[in-house]
Amino acid sequence: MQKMMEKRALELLADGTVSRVLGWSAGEFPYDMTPAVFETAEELQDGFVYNDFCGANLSKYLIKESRKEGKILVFLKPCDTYSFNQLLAEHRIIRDNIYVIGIECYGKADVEKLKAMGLEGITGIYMKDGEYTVETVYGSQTVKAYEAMAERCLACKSKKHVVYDELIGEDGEVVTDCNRFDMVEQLEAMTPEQRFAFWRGELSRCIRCNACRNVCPACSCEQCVFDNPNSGVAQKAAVNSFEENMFHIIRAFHVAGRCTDCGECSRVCPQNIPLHLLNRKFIKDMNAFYGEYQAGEDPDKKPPLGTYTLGDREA
Amino acid sequence: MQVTEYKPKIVAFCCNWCSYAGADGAGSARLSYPEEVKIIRVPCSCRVNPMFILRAFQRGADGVIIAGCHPGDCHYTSGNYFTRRRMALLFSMLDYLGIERERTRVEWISAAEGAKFSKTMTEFCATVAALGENKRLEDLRCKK
Amino acid sequence: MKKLSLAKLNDLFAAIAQREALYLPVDNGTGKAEYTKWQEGTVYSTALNTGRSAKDFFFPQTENLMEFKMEGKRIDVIDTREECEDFVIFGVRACDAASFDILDRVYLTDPVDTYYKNRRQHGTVVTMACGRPAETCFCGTFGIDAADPKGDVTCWTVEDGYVLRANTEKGEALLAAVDGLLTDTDDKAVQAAQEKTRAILAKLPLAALSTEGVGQGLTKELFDRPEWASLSEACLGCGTCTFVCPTCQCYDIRDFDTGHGIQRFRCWDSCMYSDFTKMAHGNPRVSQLERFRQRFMHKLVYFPDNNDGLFGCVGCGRCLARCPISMNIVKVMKTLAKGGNK
Amino acid sequence: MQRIGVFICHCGTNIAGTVDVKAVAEALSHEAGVVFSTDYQYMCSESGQQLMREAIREHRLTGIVVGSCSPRMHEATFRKAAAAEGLNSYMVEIANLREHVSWIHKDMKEATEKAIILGRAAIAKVHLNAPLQAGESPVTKRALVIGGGIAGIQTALDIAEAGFEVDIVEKSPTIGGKMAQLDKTFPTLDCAACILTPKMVDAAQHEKITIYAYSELEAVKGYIGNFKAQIRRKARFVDETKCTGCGICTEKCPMKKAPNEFNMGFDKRGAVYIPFAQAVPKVATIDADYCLMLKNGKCGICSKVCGAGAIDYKQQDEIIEREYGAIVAATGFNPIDAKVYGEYGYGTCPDVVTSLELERLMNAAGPTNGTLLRPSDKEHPHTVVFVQCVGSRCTETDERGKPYCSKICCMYTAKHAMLIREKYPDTDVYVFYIDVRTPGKNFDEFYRRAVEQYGVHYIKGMVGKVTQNGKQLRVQASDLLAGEQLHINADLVVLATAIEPDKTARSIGTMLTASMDTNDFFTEAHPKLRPVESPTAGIFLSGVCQGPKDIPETVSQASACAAKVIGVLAKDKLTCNPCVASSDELLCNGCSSCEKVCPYGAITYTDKEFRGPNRTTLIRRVASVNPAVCQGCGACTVACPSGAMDLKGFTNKQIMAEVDAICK
Repeated sequence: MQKMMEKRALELLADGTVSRVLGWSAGEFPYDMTPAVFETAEELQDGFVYNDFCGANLSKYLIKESRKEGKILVFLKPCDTYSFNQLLAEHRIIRDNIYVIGIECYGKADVEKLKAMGLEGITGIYMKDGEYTVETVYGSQTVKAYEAMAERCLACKSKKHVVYDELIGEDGEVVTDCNRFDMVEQLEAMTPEQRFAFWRGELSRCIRCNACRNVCPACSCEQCVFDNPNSGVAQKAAVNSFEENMFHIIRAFHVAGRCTDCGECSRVCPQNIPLHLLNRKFIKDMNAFYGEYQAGEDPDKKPPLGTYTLGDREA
Repeated sequence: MQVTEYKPKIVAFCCNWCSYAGADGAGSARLSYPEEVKIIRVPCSCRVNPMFILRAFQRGADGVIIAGCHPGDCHYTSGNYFTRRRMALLFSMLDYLGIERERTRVEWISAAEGAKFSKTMTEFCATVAALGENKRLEDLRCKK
Repeated sequence: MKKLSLAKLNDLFAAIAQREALYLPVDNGTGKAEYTKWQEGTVYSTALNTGRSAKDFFFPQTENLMEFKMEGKRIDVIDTREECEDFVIFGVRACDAASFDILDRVYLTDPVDTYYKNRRQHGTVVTMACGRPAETCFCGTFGIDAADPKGDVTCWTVEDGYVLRANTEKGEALLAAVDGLLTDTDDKAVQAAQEKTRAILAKLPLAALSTEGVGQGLTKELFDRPEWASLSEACLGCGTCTFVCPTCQCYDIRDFDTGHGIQRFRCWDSCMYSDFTKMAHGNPRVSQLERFRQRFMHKLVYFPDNNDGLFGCVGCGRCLARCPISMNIVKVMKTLAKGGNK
Repeated sequence: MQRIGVFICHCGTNIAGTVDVKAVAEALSHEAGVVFSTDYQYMCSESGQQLMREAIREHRLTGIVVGSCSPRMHEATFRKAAAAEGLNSYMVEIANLREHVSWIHKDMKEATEKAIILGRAAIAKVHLNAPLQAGESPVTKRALVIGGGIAGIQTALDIAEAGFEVDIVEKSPTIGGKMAQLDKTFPTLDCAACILTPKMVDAAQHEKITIYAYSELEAVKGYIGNFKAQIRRKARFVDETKCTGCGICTEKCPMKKAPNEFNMGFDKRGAVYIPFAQAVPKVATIDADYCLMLKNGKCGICSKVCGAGAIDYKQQDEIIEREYGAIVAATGFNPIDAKVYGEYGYGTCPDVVTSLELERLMNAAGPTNGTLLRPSDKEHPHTVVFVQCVGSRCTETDERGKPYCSKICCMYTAKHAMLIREKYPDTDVYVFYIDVRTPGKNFDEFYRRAVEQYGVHYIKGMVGKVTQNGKQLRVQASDLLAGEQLHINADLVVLATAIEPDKTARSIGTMLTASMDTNDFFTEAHPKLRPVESPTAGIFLSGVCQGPKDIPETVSQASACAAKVIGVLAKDKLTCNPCVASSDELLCNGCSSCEKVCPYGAITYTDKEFRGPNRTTLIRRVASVNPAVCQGCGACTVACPSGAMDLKGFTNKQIMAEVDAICK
């Protein structure tokens, strides 16, 4: 896969179709790739990497990148294409300046899962036949790929690219039997006291680092209300439980109907708070109340909070 | 020993055209409701931002009610329809977080429904009073 | 040196907790350890390191500084400071223990931060030598020995128990108070454990990372390096690295109107934030490149410049593990060093 | 910091009876920013207002809080008083101490406490109030009427009579609309043409009215008072200014195969044609789909016979641009296509016709010269069956029909039945109905005449099927009252098809940013109180485009609509409500969330240059609100995630300050 992507990127750079390539660059370890822009063939050959740990959704970078001179090539996984479409619908990116290569995806790995298995001191990870051989300073171990798969990928909603200029690999289908609302349902089935205790336990860990917000493709405001001293609700730290709730409720509300459920918020949370469960609650409710809606699927479809029907359920 | 009866704090956001007028109607008809209810006038129920609701709870409110024109009667044609969707989602989310759902409510009260205004507020006050003080969305800094 | 048998660890905790609050790493249910107040039944986690650093004990994320009350035209200033109660933090790793030196340089030099000092005076640090360092560890780069951590008391896990050594008066006092549980021992077992750890440390991928190319007096050479652009281009501008960092010490001061007074509090700030040190005229660092550069220049150049060569990083590796886009100080150091040789 | 004056009104004993007004004034005098606080017997009285004005002068007040009756009562009074003293009206806030306190609470202590809290909330708001200026925009004193049916004609005439210029845009070659096709009108049975055509002529001859027939609206920009419309004048291939309407070309045209739409396709017309004798403007039009000259360049007869030299085969569509102060939608209706109801045999059995077709079959100017002959064999029908509610009042599951009542069918069917029975007493007439709805002046009397005087057989029941049975039609139906199945052999079956808005309405609605319901009827600004206005300011509704109507109703609505238009055009300048939304361009990210919820189309987006870091320039898409169009509901402020959109007079901070003060 990496070879094919690199080859296409080199070709498109060479024939002038694009002047820059947005992908991932190699890290210190086998799993810590950083999103990067490559401008020359040398840079690409030197640093371009694509593997199962390239989970970052690159679409949000296009807000900035598509406003620069020249066309940029971007590699998007199926779930990233939904974010891309949503950004497009919100006029945040300039389509003409972007060349999208859709790349097939069968789920990304989460190094945290490997570490939770006690794999410390990782020096190498090799993928073969659905298994990872993880080499560490303490010895090596083989792990089934699905055991290391990121939570969000286990509940993948779609393997279909909703937008692309060309594809590398196969285009998949929308996953109709995905189980992404299971945990929401479990929470709904609890008593309010249990739910309160659950969320207190989770949200009290928040350190308000804003990683969830800053990585979120829907959170693309010029300035967030929580950073704006004039908004009247600015807060720099979650001083107490109220502010933790306030930040996460309002953030989820602000992205309701715009969140594509890409799962980046939970991926990046340094405190492992399952933030996606807030967004999924809104998604599940909107589906149930107002009919199925998948943000980013069809940029022309009216979002649930941008329309109404006379017979909507009462609040 | 004097027992002080617990009195909840209720914020009522009322749209200017229907519910605020309904509250005026309740007044004109001398239809009482608990003094715990304090009304904030907004042009339309759709002006009510979820942030205002959370803010009220932070500052010590025990219940928040939004009152607007009946669906179809909005002065701005569509405002209350948006209110209905937004609040349905917000209230469901609060419930999901384990915050008592009964503390929040949306009611449609027309300018002619002074009696309904009074009845709704009385009933809402009783519901909130039964729940007791808002603990789950409180901000201790704002308590005296 | 004192020895504690394996079975008596819990007794030690109980004994300490009887005197003062005891905090130690405990699995928080997400696969991560966090400092938690000990109570009967609490299980000590031997995880390599806590998710959040130990600096929280001395420099908490938010802290009230004072309050104001207004009555008519009169304003009263209320000092909310209280003498801190004694407490013990157990299981601090070498890196975090070293971070306290860095924080002390900032907060205990004139003008002394009394809020910090108050906590520091009342806290006793019991460190735990590392046995299973991870690939993200690079404390050795900054001259920190994971096998021989500092702190008021140092603790080693050996085959049949724990060996403790008091390093300070506070440490002596702590061990004296629990002396009944301890027996005297020599340092043989400790040396064995240390050798083992050091052998692993040498094999770690970052073992060879050096501070060459960064440090005192290099502002001019490093400030305008073109690599900052590519290093910072993916940075989200979040505060993750800052907030998990044991040495980041910046804060913002804000007022909160409670409705019946004003609370003036401070809270952690991050130089990665776009409103960091925003002033009346605006923001001194307007692009993420500048903000990113500030963070690393501060740790690798400015701080050593002002503190006799002491780096503002202890190599705990938290930012390596937590950065949403996997950009970190190691990549910065290596890139700067590589470019410098060209 | 504001300098706030607080005025607590006793309202006689209305407030003072339950609220300790002196205590309230005293308590509020200690609030930050309050420099003057007093109570007074009647604040709304002349002397009360004088008191306020003096205090403004003496204490240099910048903000006013009046504790009095509802702002719905005297807010305007106090605002005026403040303005008279040079203080901006919007620096006045009312604490409602009467309707919301004294009239509903009995306990003096509790009522006083509540009054103080409401006073504090008002003070907290005033602290954040900013002077607001009502904007003004000029008015172009000309109206555009879209649609030249009876609704459009009536509206145009009334506006023109008031002295304002009006343009009518009509997509077909002549004005007149559906009414021109009708035979007689209920309940008076006067001939439609006799009452309509004089109005058409009036419109044509009125010096203030310009008729753009055979023209369509192309684009509309702007807002109330200041619309710019582009009108496409479709090529007639006949010079309107030269054509005298003599009709010689229509007679000589050799191509006589075009279906005559005016006669519902029952006969043919030439490729060059005048729709009907009284057409306005009475000029010929060449149908490019049929004209041999235009199709293959062979013929040119009309050009040769035209004495005026009006024929111009090279004519092109022309786009003209005009400015208007108000726009009226009068786009009218069409019957639905009855073919979707295959069970009634329409489209397969020639003798199944719609009611509008029957109008032509009975019209003296129609294809049969007014003699009722059935289409198949031109024989007199002896049994006629009318089927009501074809496509009207359907359940949600019926995708072929409409959920609403078309309103006019009951009456015109009674009219048809009556006319047939009068002219041809030997004809049996059956009407199958679900309900007969006759709420109108002289309507029920009219219907009863049909039954009682003319012996029309009204049968409550549904027609199940109509099939061809030799020369006759076999009608299967049920009689619900008798509880039996009926089989009737009919010679003619007439379907009262539902009416629907004209197909062009939706696109015109989009152009006008006027909202429409799911059936494509235009939505009125308020269903009861503003029935002839669209929620979009400056757009008005006339006739069936707003909902089904008969002629009397259409005409009265058309005149009401004209009155509203005149109300706009009579002003030199429009004052806008200053409490409108506005977008902070530095915060706006141009995501379009606000635009989606704006009922008025008041929000537009522009690409603007902003200063980026380090002397760079960034171009960003940002929202801007047209204050002349925005009505100030605030829906956008909540849709906006970045908080860029705020509502003047009800800002986020003001409302939160009130919340804080109340919850304190």
